[in-house]
This record gives sequence, structure tokens and C-alpha cells, in this order.
Amino acid sequence: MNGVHDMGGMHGFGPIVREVNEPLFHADWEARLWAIDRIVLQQGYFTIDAHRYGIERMEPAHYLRASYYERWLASFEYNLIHEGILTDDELRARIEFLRRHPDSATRQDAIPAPPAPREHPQSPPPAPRFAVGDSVVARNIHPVGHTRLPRYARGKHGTIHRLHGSHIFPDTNAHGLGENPQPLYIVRFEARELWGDSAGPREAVYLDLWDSYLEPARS
Amino acid sequence: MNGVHDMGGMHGFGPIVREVNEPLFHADWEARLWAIDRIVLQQGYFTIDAHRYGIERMEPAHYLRASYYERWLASFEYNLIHEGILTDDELRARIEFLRRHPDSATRQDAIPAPPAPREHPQSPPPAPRFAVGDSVVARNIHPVGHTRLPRYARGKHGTIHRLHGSHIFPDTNAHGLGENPQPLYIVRFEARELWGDSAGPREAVYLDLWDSYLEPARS
Amino acid sequence: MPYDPEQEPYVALRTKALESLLIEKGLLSAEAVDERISEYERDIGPLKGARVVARAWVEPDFKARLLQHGAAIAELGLTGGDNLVVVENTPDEHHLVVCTLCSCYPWMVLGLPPTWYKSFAYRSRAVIEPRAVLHEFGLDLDEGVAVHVHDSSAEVRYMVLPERPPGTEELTEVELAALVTRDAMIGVAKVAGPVHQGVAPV
Amino acid sequence: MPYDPEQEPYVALRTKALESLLIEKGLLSAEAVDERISEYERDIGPLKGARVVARAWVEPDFKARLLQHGAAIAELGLTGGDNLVVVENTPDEHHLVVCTLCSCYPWMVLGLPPTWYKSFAYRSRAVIEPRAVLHEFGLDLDEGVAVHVHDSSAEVRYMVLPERPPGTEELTEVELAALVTRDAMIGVAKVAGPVHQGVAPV
Repeated sequence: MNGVHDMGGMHGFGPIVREVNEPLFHADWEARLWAIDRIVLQQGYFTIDAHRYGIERMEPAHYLRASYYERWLASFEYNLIHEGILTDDELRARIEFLRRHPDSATRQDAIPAPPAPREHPQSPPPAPRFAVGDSVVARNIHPVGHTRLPRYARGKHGTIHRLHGSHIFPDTNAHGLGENPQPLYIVRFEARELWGDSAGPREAVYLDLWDSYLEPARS
Repeated sequence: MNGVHDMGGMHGFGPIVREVNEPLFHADWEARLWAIDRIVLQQGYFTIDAHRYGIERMEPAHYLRASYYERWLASFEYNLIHEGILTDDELRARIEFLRRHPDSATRQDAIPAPPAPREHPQSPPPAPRFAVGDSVVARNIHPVGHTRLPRYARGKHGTIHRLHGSHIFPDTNAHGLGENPQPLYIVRFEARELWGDSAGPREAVYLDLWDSYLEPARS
Repeated sequence: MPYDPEQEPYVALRTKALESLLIEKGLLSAEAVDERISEYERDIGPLKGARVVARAWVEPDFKARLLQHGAAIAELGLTGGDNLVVVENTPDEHHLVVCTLCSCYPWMVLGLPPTWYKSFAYRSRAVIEPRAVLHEFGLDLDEGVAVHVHDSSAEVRYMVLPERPPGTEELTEVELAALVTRDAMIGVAKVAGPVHQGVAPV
Repeated sequence: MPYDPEQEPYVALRTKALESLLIEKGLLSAEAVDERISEYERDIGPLKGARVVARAWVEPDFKARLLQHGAAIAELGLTGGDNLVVVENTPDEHHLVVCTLCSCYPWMVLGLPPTWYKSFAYRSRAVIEPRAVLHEFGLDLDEGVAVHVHDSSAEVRYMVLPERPPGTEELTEVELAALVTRDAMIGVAKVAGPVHQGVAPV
């Protein structure tokens, strides 16, 4: 989706602010959320692509004012509810309960085995259409769902810099539409191709792009 | 600038919400701000382009959460201070005073004549480089300042649809760098050129673009 | 809205401070502000555009001049037409107006825009999915109808000349003007005929 | 942070509710959560990357293998190198890593990213004005130096192999690793030699 998360080349976000002696987490809840999210993800309840899409689909003003882990929280809640692991009512009720009984211990039930990983019917990934050195164009696509082709590269010419095996296709995987692995390429774009003459002549940007994001350049 | 204000083609802003029997203004302050801004603008204290840039330069999260007239207010304050008409201290002090004395009448001094309009040394606008029917490309530029060439059209091919005289060039005028009028064209872009194959075949977008935004299309 | 200084929001206070300072500095008078507001409340609004549309429907020569150059609105005593471009909707061609970068709108004929026109949703979507936007407004165009979206990126202002609805042959110019809605002149609606008993025009 | 339930922010409460529900539903245990956190607090962090860099500086064959395929980090007992690409900074070529779409970062060698790496400012600017960004980090590259920005848009992860600073010929591999900073492995800084008495490495 063409969302505010697609920030490459945006202006107006000010200087880069660094924190001296930054801790690993800024609050206990951030650490616990991070760990919980990772554990649930690794058990296969939803995918990393769904995690990312859950962030991207936040209301744009909310995305911009939320902190990093607030965005994780929004996505985690969305995905748990979306996958039917929790209901919205359940979550609200538990929040209310914990607000009134902050010291209540959580009941520790016996932990059942995690669910079997989802089986996606899978065809073998297609062979790479491009080789190192090939001239390509990133397609001008504007999907409403998840994609990892940033707006700034769409329609731009680049060169295949390196092949990097086959990778799960996020545009379908984020939406439960299958892993559909495709060849992945590291594609080099000259900065002037991306940003025009104001960019430096000795600057390049490299993106990791899936086969179907690319077309052969017309020579 | 590549700002959040450049919204054409963005996803994620939800359905279009309409208000039944909408009033002209939703609060007295909106009406007064609107009128004050117009009056000051027409006297030439700053330009419509500076007014727009004042909105665009808002911090992105602020832009997205502010209401329409809150964005005007942010720009108006910025431009009045930027032009030296008010100081930030003066404004803060007056807000504080009015907070403590809400019923105080404003002292009505005699009104002096408005300042002479600014003289911009001006060369005659260049002759149009393009004629109706010409194929053009919108340049791939990413200025950090004000521009009226939306990101979605940059690098895209279009056709000159109509000439519309000469117009003040906003990219310089917004920053006090002169009016520099240029020929203005209505340029037609096929929706599929802009958005790819997901757009309809019988859709087109028209933009009003200045001469220097355009290049002849290589045939 | 009733004035209650205790409840005055910060934005209202800031506006009051600005007005107060600018009056002191001689840039404006409270009277000029009042006058400007009442001028718009009184006689701008979409009524002017509706008069233009009705005239174009009944006078083919005027319509030709209007489509040629928006300055023809001067014939109705209206100013500001130099930068006005009027585009005509037909059974085969549908025009729609937006400003993706801010909120440009043909004030000279339609007054101030409604909030939805300035909304992020309309600004972002009208250029990339105009048919979906029109559908939300209750207007489903046939696939064969061409859609033209005008993104007002300069000082040119666009007004749509909607199709004259059937069954209006007997109406006077004044009666026709009463049928024309703001939304039809933005291009998100058609003008309904007098027999139409649907939703009240916005 | 000291625990004060009265002051607990809403986000903390929501997280607690999620953890509590997921424990009940058998998706996790509080112990597993604790363990995961302490694992990262204990031994991830940029120390792993620093060991990789020091080894590459002292062992040319290892460096060649590492640049060929990040999986070479397995030789140091490190896992997760299959998707790691290591890029080498030289006097003429400077590499810089960013993730414009989210916050992809080479956890397997650098641990969790600093907040600035995930900031909107860094994400938006690194690809369009990398030299200005480097300048803000105190690194002014000669015009002749080529800048390569790696935008991590897939599951490939990038680590920069910084230049070995002069004056370090006598240092052991362990001493060299102590010089290597996280920022140098992201590509926003160079590694300073042991005689350097400037700002403490971040």
C-alpha cells in the first residue's frame, strides 16, 4: 500500500536525534511485547509479513504519532484478532480486569503443543528471469495491500547487482494468500535515476526486490 | 518538498466522510482566521505560495492530526513571524494576556495605509516551449522547498492538453525568490501511465504544470 | 456557537491574539474582518455556479463561450473567471475536480469547499481510484464512460458543467438553477430532475 | 523502571492483558518471555558484529569468505548468517544501511537497532541525502568517495565491514573488536584508532 510507512525520500522529518547510552528497551512493557510478539510469530500463528502489514494499515496520523513499540502493539493486537486467537471483547475485558486488579496473577494453564505449522500448497519457485548485470525496471504498481517495493523505486531503471536465492513473496504471504517464493535480487539504482539531478553522481541505492517486481528494461 | 501534504495516490485514509448540512465554518475562530488570513494576504504581506508552504512545512504528524483551519493557523503564525510582522514572544504574551483577560477590547489604532506592494524585478515570461498535443515528461525533481509538481506525476509521460497563459512560479515565489512567471499548461496523463495496469483504461488525470516542470518526451 | 471564554479552545485564543495584534499593527480592522465573513456568508456559495450552469443549459452560445473560457461568467456579473476552466459532463465523459496538494477550489462560483473536499481521503483517492470514489458518492458510471480527474495544482480553477437532467425542458432558467447542486459542479454527483424523489441535494 | 500500577500507561496495560490472555490460551509462558528478553540482554548486541569485523581484519581468507557469503559468521559460532550480506567500506567506497519501510536490521550480529535507526528522519533521509545524513553523524566524506545505500526491503540483512583504522597493526583480535562500534557497522561512522581521544563510541 502507498502508506506513510513508505518513507524513503520524504522530507520534513527533521534531524536525526540520537540518544546517548540508549537502553535496549525504554520500558518493561516494550521488552515483554517484543518477546511475546517474537514467540507467537515463531510458532507460526501469523507471519512477519502480516506483522509488517499490521503496522502499515494503522491510521496514518496514528502511525506518525505512535512510538515504535506502540506500532508493534497495534499490529500485534490486529493480527491476534484477525487470526481469531483473541476477540476484541476478550481483550477489552482483560484490560479492564487488570486495571481494577493490577496485582492479579495470571492463571498458568498447562501449555499445549503449538499448532501444526500451516501447510501452504507450494509450487517450486520459478527460475530467475534475470542475471547479474541485466538492466531492469521496477514495475509501476500501487497495490492496496502489503508490498516491499517502495514508491521511490517504481518505474525506475536499475541493474541486477546480485542474486539472493528464493524468498517468500510478502505481497501474498502478508494476506494469507500463500508463500509463493520467488527469486530475489539485489538491484542497484543510481541515485540520479531515483532523485534527479540534485543527487550526487557517485551515489547509488540498493534494494532487495522480488522477481515479479521487475521487468526487463527496453533497450 | 516530498511531504505528507502530497497525498495523491496515498492509501490508508479511509472512506470519504460527508457532513449533512455542513455550516460554512464550524466555529467562530475559523471564520475570523479565514478572513484575517485573506485580508493580510491580499495586502501583499506574504503570498499564497508562502501560505501553502507554511502548511506543508508543519511537522508531518501535526499536519495529519490538525484540522483544516488548524493547519491555516500554523501557517499564518509561521508566515507572520517569518516576515517579521510579529515576534513569537509578542504572540505568546498576547495569548497569555487574553487568557487572563478574555473580555479586554482590542485597542483600535488608526489604520495606516498598507505597505506598498513588493516590487519584484521581473523579466518577461519566456515563450511556451510546448504546444497542444506535444508529448512531455514531468521532470523527476525532489526539491526540499515548495513545489506544485506532485510526486505521483514525476517521471511520467503526458500530453499538453491546453495552454493557460503565464503564471507566477510557486517554487520561487513561496520562498521570496521572485515571481518568475512561466507558461502554464494543462497536461493530461493517462491513469495507467500514473498507476500501472490496475487503473482503468478510460481514466485520465489532468495537472496544471509550469514550463520548467516539463521536458520534451524522447520519441 | 455560544461564546464561553472559560471553554475557549487554544486555537480560538491564538486566533484572537493574532487578530488583536494585527489590528494594533494596522494590518486590519475588526470591521473589515466582519465584512469579509458576512460577504461569504451572504452571496458566495454554490448559488453562483448554479446560475452559470442553468444559463449554459438554456443558451448554447453562452455554453460555447463558457467552455472556451471561464471568463464568460462575467456575462452573469460574476468576477474571477479569468482562471476558471469549465469542463462538460456528457453521457460518455465524466469530469471530477480535486486538489491533492491542498484545497484549491473554484471559490468564485462555488464558495468555500465542504470539509470532505479538503479531507485526506478525498485528496488521496480521487486521482488513483476515481470510480471507487464516485461509487461512495452513489454514482456508478458505466465502464464505457471516460473519467477525467482534474487535480488543481496551480491557480486554474475547475468547475464541472453537469448534464441537464431529462424532463426539464419546460423549466425556466431560475427553476433549473435550483436543481443544480454543489456536488454536481465538483463532479461527484449528477443533477437529478424535478421528479426525482431521492436524497435531498447537498 | 520501578513498577507503579497507578501510573501504568495504557500501552503497558494492553501488553499485560495480551500476555495474560496468551498464557491462558497456551501460546506462551511467562518464563519463555523472561528467557527471550534476558537472552537478548545477555549476548546479542553489537559485540557479535565486532568479533566478526575483527576476525575479518586479521584473517584475509575469512574476510574473503565473509564478503562472498555472510554465512561465514558460522566460523565464529554465530547463527543466522544465511541471509547476511557484508559490504566493505574502503577509502573509495562507503556503504550505509537503512530500512525505509520499517526497521529491518541485522539482529544476528548487531542485536536490536537503536531508536535513531528506526526514526522517521533516518528512514526518510538516508536514501535521498546520504551525505547530509553522514554529516549529521560527524562523517564528512570526500566528494570522490562513492556512497552505496542499502535499503533492506527483504529478509536480506546488511552489515558494514568498516575500514581498519591506522595504528592498529600491533593489536590483537580481541583488542581490535573492542574498537568496533555499532555505528561503524551500520555505516554512519568510521572506526577510530586507539590513539583517538574524541567522542566515546556509541
